[in-house]
Amino acid sequence: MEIVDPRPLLALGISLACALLVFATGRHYGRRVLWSMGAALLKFGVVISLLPGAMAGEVYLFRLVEFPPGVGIGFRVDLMGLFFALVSSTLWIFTTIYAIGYMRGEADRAQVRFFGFFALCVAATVGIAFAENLLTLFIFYELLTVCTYPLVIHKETPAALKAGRKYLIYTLGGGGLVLLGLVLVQHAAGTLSFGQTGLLAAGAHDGPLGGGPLGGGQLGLIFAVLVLGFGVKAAVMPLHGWLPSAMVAPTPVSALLHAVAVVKAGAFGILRVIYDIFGLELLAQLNFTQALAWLAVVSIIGGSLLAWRQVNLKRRLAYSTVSQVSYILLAASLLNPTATVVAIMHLANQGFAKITMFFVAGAIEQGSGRTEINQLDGIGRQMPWSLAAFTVAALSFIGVPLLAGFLTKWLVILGALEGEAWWFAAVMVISGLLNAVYWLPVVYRAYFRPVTGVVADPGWLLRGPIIACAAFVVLLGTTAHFHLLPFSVASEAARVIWAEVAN
Amino acid sequence: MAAALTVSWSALAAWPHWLIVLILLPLGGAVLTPALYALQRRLVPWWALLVAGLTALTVLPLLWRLAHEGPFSYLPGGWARPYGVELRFDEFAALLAAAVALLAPPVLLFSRRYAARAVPAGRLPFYYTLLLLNLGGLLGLAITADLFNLFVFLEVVSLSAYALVAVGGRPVAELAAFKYLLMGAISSLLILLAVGILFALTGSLNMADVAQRLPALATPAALTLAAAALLVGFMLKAALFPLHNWLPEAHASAPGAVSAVLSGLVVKAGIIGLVRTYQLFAGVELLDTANLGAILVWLGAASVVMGSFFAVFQHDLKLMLAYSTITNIGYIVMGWALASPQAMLGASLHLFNHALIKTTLFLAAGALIYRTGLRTLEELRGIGRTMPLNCAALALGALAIVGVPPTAGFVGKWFIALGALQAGRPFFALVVVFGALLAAVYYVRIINAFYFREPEQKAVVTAREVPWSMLAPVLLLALLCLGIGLLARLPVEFLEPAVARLLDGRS
Amino acid sequence: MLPEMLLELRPNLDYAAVVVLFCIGLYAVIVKNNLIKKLLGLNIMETAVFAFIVTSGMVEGGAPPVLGPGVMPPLASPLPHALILTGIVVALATTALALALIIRIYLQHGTIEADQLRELD
Amino acid sequence: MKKPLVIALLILLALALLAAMAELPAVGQADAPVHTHVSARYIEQGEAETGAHNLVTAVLLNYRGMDTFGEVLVLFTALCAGFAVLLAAARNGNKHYRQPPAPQESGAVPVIAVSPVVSFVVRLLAPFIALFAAYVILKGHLSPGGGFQGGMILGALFIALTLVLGKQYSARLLPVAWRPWLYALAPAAFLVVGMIGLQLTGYFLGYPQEPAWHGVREAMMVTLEIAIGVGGAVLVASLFLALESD
Repeated sequence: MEIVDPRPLLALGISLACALLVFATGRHYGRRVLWSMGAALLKFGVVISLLPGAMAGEVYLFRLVEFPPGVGIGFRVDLMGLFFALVSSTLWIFTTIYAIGYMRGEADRAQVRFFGFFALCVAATVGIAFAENLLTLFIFYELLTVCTYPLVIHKETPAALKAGRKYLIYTLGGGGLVLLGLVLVQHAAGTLSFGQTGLLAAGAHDGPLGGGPLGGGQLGLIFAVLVLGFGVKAAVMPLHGWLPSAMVAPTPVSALLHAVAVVKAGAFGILRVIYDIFGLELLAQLNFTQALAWLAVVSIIGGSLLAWRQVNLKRRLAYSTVSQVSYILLAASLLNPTATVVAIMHLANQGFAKITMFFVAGAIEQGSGRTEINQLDGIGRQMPWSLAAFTVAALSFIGVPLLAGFLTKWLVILGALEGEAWWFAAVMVISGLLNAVYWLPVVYRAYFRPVTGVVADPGWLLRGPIIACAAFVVLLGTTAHFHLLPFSVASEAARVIWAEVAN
Repeated sequence: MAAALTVSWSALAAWPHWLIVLILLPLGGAVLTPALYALQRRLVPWWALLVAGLTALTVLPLLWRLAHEGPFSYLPGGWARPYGVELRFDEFAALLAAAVALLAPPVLLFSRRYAARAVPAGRLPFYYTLLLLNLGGLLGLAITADLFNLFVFLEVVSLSAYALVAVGGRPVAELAAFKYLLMGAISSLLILLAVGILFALTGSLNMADVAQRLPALATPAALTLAAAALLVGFMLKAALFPLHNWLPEAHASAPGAVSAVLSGLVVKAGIIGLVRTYQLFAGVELLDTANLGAILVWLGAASVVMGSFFAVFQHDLKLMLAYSTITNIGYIVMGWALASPQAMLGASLHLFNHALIKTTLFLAAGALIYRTGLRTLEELRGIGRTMPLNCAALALGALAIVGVPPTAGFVGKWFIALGALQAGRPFFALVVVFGALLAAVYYVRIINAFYFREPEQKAVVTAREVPWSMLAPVLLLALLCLGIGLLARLPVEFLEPAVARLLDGRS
Repeated sequence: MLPEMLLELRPNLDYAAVVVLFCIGLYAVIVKNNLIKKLLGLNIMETAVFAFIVTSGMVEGGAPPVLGPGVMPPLASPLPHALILTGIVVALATTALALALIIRIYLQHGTIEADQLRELD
Repeated sequence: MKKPLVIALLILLALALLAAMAELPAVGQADAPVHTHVSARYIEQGEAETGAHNLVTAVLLNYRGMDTFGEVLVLFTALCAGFAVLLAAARNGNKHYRQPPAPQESGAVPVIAVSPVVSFVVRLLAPFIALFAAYVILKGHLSPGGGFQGGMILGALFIALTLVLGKQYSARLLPVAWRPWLYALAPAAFLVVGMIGLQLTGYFLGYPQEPAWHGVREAMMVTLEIAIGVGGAVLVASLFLALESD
């Protein structure tokens, strides 16, 4: 049931207004904080208010403008998009609190720029989540690229500028591929709107421009172009190079890149490609997802191996992201209902766990200036709350039951076995082991090595979000079947996607 | 109320003489400018602005009539075609006329303060005169349906353009102007030669009449030569790769407002010429237009890539913009030559949109130079802090020229890319995307320098926003870059029938 | 092929002269180093094109298209003459502006040799 | 190295041009399209329709008046372009301006020693040259000649007189206050005549054809001839003065 409703636009508008207000009046500390926090809470309220209706099967639609005929900007709230928006707007609240604490020492000008562009990035993320068509998605995808750039080069050091340049080259290249895919899809399908079971499904049989049915080669090209285009942001190996470099940015920015917005946007884009542009039926006939699955496997294992080799905590986190985000791609490419649930669900699981770890890494750096793993001896006793949270997140990644990560692994394994692809199940197990191999030593050092040096108290502005995010990791892992909680939303989203196939 | 309005509009549009008024206004206004300067010199900028504004208003009833009746003619002297000179207002003429109408007033408003500094005082009246002559010549060139008359108006445009490049008195500009003149004169001669050959073959100069008579001829070499001379001539005027050499220096060294007109509008004269050439030869079977098209497609693609490639390595802001003009001319020519409905539609749209965007960019760049006297990206670092509004306009223009949706630059490229697929030539869709990426690279450099670098030059630190009479046109145009992108439906629907008609005429 | 072409060209030898003139002009524009000489080359090209168009209006044994007592058809076509009158004015205008620019270049740089100017850049 | 390459390319170009020229209708052939299509009407009906014995004038001012309007605009453009490039470039506050090297001869006017003989002859002939110029302008209506040609003679006369009598005299011949109006004269005349035509016939640059209006038609065309002549003369004279001024 489609309902015209301006709330998607409202959610976007709140973030945009926040950005404008911050740019205009943000030199004053209190106003800056007020606008950021107010907008974060307000937006969360708007997004969550969409949830009950969406769970009841309503789809909210709002078309803004159509510039070339048939191609326009519009918003459409379906469950998958809403899930992404919820994750991102929840994390925005925590990141904002954390950032207020983290950035306290910085110059006003830098802070204005930070909070302003941060709000723009979040606005772009909502735009991606609620995009009604591929063009809208692309616009906000590029907006995200552009608005993240000032954040990446925040410190304006040569290293930061270099990382920024690398980031732009990678992501603009990816954007170019998406644009090419956009043109190809429009040409092949004659429309870009989501919300049908596979835009290209119709075109595959009967080309709307009289060009005859699309061949497998053409479809393969479109698939490859789009998946690689989105894959750049999702940091699929070998396109992951920008992510570790971007670690020079301040911690809240890393949180944004890894958890709130950027890599998620890439993964979400691939989900849209699979479920909305190609559609499950069409993909089932073609073998493209097999290739995607193997690409994901390479990233999962390769990312973990590279993470193992890192001695810098944030770099290890970065490579771990390369590995973790590919879970989503692997799950999505399995093409069965169980795996679809987890493909959506993992957007949240990875987000909360990873943001916890980044927050902790940032708190450590802020408090003691330590960035290397071998400097962390005994820090667990100096920062008990933070390291406890860190441990929870690490255990989640390893796949300990009752934590969010377990759910992911369990469901992917189930899904893989359902599709009789046991080797993917094996990959999950190996990945869990690898996670143990590179996270447990950190935990061990933190708790069982003698204390070295002093650590300043990070303060509750940093500690609060850390604990809250860790709590979410536990919550996600334990409340699997409560109505309106993330897991049930993801299940419902998957059910809707598969229900359309069944019809 | 609405009905009454409609009726009065159509009554207004029915007055037959708007078309001649359209060119008489700017040209007549130009003719009187030196005399007005002798009487009351302070009035001259306002006079030029008034003339441009009235010209812009004149376009409205013409567009109205075109939208309701389709293309129409005006016969000066009352001589039926082909005996007299025919003026004809079709969709392509309308595109250029609309661009001139939209851009002339902001450019002239901008000029009032800008030229007072950039142009030596004694030359000022002639600066305005030449600008008006140039704009009037462009309008004449757009609406004429006669080959020789096209040549004459082309010369009015070219001569004024050469002089406008040098009007600022910078030594570099004078040299660039001479180079421009030499190339321009050769291209004019080629065009005149082709007109002569076509006249010798058909005995007529009226384009429609010539196009009607050409298919009956059995002279392949002469036809090929005429077509080739026209193509090369207009390609030179349009600065299509590899005939682009004269453009960057001329456009970069001219005063800012002049660069805007040259890059935004004057090179489009070459494009209109190419369109007219196409219309002439579309029905000729002896001459394989597909072959000509194939050459042009590749040259267009090469222009896209090479223009961007050179632009990436420039340090001078205006040189960057000038190279980007070569790129965009490449898009337009490529779209035209692909000859599929969507590609032609995209090229036509881009012709207009590029005019708008490039004018915005050059005016904004001119404003920066006006305040700081600095031209390179390195010197201008950090200018975004001291001239935020002007730089915001420049950034918006940059986004538009890269083709970020939903700005004006997107629509044209979108349809060109779709048209490439429609024509079954996906490679050129790739070129469009690749060109956009390259453009992103160098415009990111500009934005990076303006916003994310510490100012180094004293002139940058102490800079202020330019006066409102300069800032307002820049901001207005920047907003239009966005607004026209959002409203792209209208021109698309307006142009679709024209493109269809053109393609029908060919088959 | 070439002799055949020359044979065909025989009735149009006047045009051949035009072609030669055009190429001489173009040669000067490209090769000559002195800007004034380049401009002269341009003028030669212009003359060639004008000659071409005027020749096309000629008629065997025709009188000039000026009517009066005793003027009998055939008359030469008046149209090319009118075109070329305009063309000459255009050429004059271009030349005047080019000379003006050359004067300025000389004043600014002290030379009008193309290679020296290139070095100055 | 460069020259042989250019020559080779030009020979190729020449061959291409020759191939094309060979296909054109033979020179002087009476049944070529040039003579049978548009020109035929000019020759047959030109005199009746325009009142000009000189058919070139008929085409120039009447059938293709727009071209000639464009022509005077080109003249006007050239004039303005010349001024825009040549006039004193003393800058108002732009530091990028480089002062040009001082010209070798000092003094504003290049003093040319004019022998008394030349001076006398020029002054003696001046009225006759002026008369001749006027004759060429007006006679163009009937026979070869015309505004532009006459204007050039007038302009040449002006240059000769300035050279002989000095710059002070040129200001008397061509008063500074008049100059901007004289620049505008030719195109403005076209505008006015065109508008009169619009009133009389309903077409811009139209000429009334009814026998009763023949005098008016004659007057309109002669006005244009004179305007073109004066415009041409002013162009030559003014550019000469502008060259001298700097």
